[in-house]
Amino acid sequence: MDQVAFRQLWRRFAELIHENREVLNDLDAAIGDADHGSNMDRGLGKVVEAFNANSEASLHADAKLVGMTLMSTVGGASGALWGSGMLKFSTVLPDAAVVEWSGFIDALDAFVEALSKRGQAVVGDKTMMDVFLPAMTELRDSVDVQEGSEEIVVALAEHAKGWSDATRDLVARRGRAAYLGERSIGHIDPGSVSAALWFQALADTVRDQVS
Amino acid sequence: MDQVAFRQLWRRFAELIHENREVLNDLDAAIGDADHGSNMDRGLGKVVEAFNANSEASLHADAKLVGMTLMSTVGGASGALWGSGMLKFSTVLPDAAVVEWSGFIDALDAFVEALSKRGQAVVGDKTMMDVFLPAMTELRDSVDVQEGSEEIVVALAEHAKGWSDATRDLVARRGRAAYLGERSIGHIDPGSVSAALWFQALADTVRDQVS
Amino acid sequence: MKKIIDAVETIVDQALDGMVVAYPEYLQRVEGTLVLARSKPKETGKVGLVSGGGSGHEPAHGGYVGYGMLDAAVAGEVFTSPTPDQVYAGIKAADRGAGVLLVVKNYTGDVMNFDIARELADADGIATEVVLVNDDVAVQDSLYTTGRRGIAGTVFVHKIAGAAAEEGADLSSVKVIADTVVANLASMGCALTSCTVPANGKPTFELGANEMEMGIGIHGEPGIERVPMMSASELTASLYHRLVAELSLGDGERIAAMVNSMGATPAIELAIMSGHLANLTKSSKLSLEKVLMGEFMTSLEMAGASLTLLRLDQQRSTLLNAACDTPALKVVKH
Amino acid sequence: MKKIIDAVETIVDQALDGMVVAYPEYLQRVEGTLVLARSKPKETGKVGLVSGGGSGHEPAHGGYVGYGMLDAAVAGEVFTSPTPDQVYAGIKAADRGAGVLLVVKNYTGDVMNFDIARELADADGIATEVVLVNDDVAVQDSLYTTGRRGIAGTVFVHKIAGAAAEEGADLSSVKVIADTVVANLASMGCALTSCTVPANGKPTFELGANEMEMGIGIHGEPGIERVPMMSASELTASLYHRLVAELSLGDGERIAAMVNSMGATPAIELAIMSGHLANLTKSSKLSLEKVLMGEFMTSLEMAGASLTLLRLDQQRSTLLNAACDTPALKVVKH
Ligand SMILES: Nc1ncnc2c1ncn2[C@@H]1O[C@H](COP(=O)(O)OP(=O)(O)O)[C@@H](O)[C@H]1O
Ligand SMILES: Nc1ncnc2c1ncn2[C@@H]1O[C@H](COP(=O)(O)OP(=O)(O)O)[C@@H](O)[C@H]1O
Ligand SMILES: [Mg+2]
Ligand SMILES: [Mg+2]
Ligand SMILES: [Mg+2]
Ligand SMILES: [Mg+2]
Repeated sequence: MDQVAFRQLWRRFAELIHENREVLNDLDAAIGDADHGSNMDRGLGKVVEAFNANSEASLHADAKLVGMTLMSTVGGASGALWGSGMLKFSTVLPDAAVVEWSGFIDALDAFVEALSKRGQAVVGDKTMMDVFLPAMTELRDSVDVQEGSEEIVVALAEHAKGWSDATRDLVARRGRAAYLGERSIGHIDPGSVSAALWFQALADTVRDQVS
Repeated sequence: MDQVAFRQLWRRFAELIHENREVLNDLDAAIGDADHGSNMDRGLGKVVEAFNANSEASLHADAKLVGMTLMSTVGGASGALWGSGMLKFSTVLPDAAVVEWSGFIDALDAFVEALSKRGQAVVGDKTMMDVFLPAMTELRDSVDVQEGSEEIVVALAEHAKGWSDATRDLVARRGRAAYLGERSIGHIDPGSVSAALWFQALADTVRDQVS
Repeated sequence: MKKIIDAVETIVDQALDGMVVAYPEYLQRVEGTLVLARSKPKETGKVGLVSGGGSGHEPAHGGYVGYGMLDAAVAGEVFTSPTPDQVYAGIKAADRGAGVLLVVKNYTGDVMNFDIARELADADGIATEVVLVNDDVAVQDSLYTTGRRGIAGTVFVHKIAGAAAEEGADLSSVKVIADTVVANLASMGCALTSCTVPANGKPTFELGANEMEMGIGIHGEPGIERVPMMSASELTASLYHRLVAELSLGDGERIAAMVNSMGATPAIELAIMSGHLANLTKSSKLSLEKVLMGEFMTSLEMAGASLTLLRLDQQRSTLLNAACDTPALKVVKH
Repeated sequence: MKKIIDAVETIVDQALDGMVVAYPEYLQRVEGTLVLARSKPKETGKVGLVSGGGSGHEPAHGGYVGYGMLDAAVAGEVFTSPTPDQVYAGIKAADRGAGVLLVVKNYTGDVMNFDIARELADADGIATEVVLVNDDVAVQDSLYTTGRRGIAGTVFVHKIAGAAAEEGADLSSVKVIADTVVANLASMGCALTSCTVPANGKPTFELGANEMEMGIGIHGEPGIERVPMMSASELTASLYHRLVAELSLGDGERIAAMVNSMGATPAIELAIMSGHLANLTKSSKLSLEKVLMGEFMTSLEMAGASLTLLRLDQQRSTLLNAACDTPALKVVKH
């Protein structure tokens, strides 16, 4: 993946979040505090602004820009997680304009590990980790496939949506929804939806690169 | 009028106010603070309680009991007016169990004069005086008629209702509704309605006495 | 009607007891009355201050009883002026031998009930004076009608007259000071929602989703005009310019202000208004020396706010900044 | 959504400026941040106190900045924990060379963002400790989940830890005192209406005319149970007994309490609850030494209330009654 694609991925993610802002707020209203869409939208809007204002020298620098921006503009649980995750992500990316697919997956691995460490959530806790953790497993299995394999990322985006949908039946054990206990059943976790949208953005980006 | 009739008049007034409590509050809500029904109902409930607890020796004492009770339990503009009016009324009534019709009218005259003095309202100001002032004129004209003339008090009650209804078209110049200026047009003054109900109670009482 | 109450009839009585529970070091209840008086009365020989009115304006009026402000507060039923016997009980509680100033908001009911109480006090040899607060510029002043209402600006009268009384000014001086406060005081408010009088059980008026009511009184009564919702900036400017015009405030004059919530409007919105106010005063070259921001004179759970401006001179400024210690307003000397 | 605002995006920034307009003698804004700090910082060598969280809880948290309480308050967007860079700016503003105690309510977002800020402070050589407030007994405590939330009881932590810091206690002592406050603290709240998050534009949840939501957090989120409306007496008793059981309060113990409005619930209703509280403590032979009644930790314009109990010992009682002077809480020495 190169810097153009990387930035396109985040621009696309920003678009998807913006389109789904109200959906995300509504999901958060049901089991949280109705701000997840606003939080992510605010932060990603700033990422796009930062891209427009800064042309960084490398993928590492671009990723760091994303991490710093999310960290300082999203707020809430998702801000701390996405922010520290992307900062970790940036440390694994090379000071170069391009990275192999495997290097990208390594960085994503570091991202997810940072999230796990910070948030302590495991699969089944009804959080964004219900998307990120299985997605990482699937991606690691694909590590030998050529970058740009549209098939893999499109399938992954679809699966991510499914994992997110499946949070509906879970009792939340982490995050704000955990306070609701059994009452959280029947509602999809908003953070898992934004995580799934990120994989959607990845798929859209790869598809664009290929075509 | 004797003590029995006097007390019956006030009991009947209390009933009428209680039945119209919400109507009076609603009228007050439109151009005031939504409490005229509650105020009058609270005070008249206490008058009935006071009657039940005290058997006074004279009409004078009965009227004073009414005045003191209203004064200390109604509150607001209507409480000060009805309270001081009835205290004045009591000073004119004899220390006896019965009063001539003319004596009753004299007392009522003192009542209305006390109201005028305290409240400074004239006909057309959109207050209870729009009922009391013309009613006094009509009553004074009837002073020679025998006590218990059902005809007169029934007609008066009807006229009182009409004078009250006519406040609808007036701009309030006294009381809380005055703050609304032109906006007070189109709403009947609540205090004029309770005044009219008092004349209704008088008519009902006289009718009962006669029959 | 959703309220945390037990019965409509006992609201005021229960609330007064609860005030004493929360503020025992400030307040005591005069037994058998609806009067809250200082738990530590001021020295004899000083002028007493009594204020009051219907309940539902909390922290007014009991919240202002304490050092440097009121000596007693008289409560009526919700939005109903107190009765004369209650006011008279308040006068007796406040009297320390130097007479009592009654702070009365210019509503027919308040004026008449306090007047009757004065007659009772007169008969008992307690000297009283009245200051009639009529700061609400929404209402046209007129000799031929009830005139202007008293609203949130009343708190400035409590503060400044209270400080004068605490300093030992005599009754007529305290009255003069209070009257000059009123002469330099202007307020106007707005409602975003109605409130519900408990005894009535339903909202006093209805507002559309995009409507606000300008020039409301403090009894939850309708205002003088219904207008489309404004931004904080427009609203603050509209209230401000009206008040500045009424007071004919000019370059370099000193003012104090109050940004008051009607109840439900949260502090975050008052703070936004306060920011605009500071900018507006800068533009009109007024010196904004003090801002009271918060809930000072409310209408139950109404959403909305009022703005008050008070022209200051050296005396009013000094008295406004004098130490006071009450449940609802404390000026601490730094 | 009817609010006195200009634009959703600028609410917090404008409100912080407005706080400085209203309380210049207490507050200054740390430039370029969402941090309010004391306008007169405390002496060097004393422990600093930082608290914060999403906006919409006014007077929390900026209202508690001042002598005897906080040194800095960090604001996030409405109901959104502040970001680590902002918290770090608060830490720097509060640091007087003796380290800084962070008062953090136990929400995932707050915990994580404050943790990251601590890592930044660490790197800069500023010693920090954290007290995690989790007074909300509506939520089951559990190692395997997020545990209990922090709500209104946080104000007692500000007060007591703040007094200890003002007296010169060192960082580890202030933390121990703060931790024992939390260990003896229990709160629970209810909502009569939802509030509307400005960025969302509609109520977070809907309640029927005869419903209330028990065990709500302070972010306008739904509670743990929906029940029919209760009377003030039933509600106070139900909250009270739950808290007494959680704290295992027994005969003769000393307590302080807070009766807190979620925003729209007026003081008159809080006073009714306070009256019941006093009777309940009498029945259970508890010694109710202090009641804080008012708006201390709100959720925008939500109607509802919370009750907090704090077990007192001599140390906590002394610190609770120590003088403090902040916009929202003043303890004046009589
Ligand atoms: N401990 C955690 N680990 C991973 N994700 C979490 C954790 N806690 C919360 N989340 C995610 O964060 C989302 C909520 O984000 P957001 O609403 O922006 O923050 P907040 O809950 O602070 O308001 C949840 O839907 C959940 O997916
Ligand atoms: N100056 C006045 N003179 C005569 N009647 C008055 C005057 N002011 C008000 N009223 C009457 O009092 C009524 C209002 O009474 P009420 O609602 O009980 O008191 P308040 O206005 O104090 O809430 C009005 O409808 C009007 O008829
Ligand atoms: Mg959220
Ligand atoms: Mg009325
Ligand atoms: Mg009234
Ligand atoms: Mg949040």
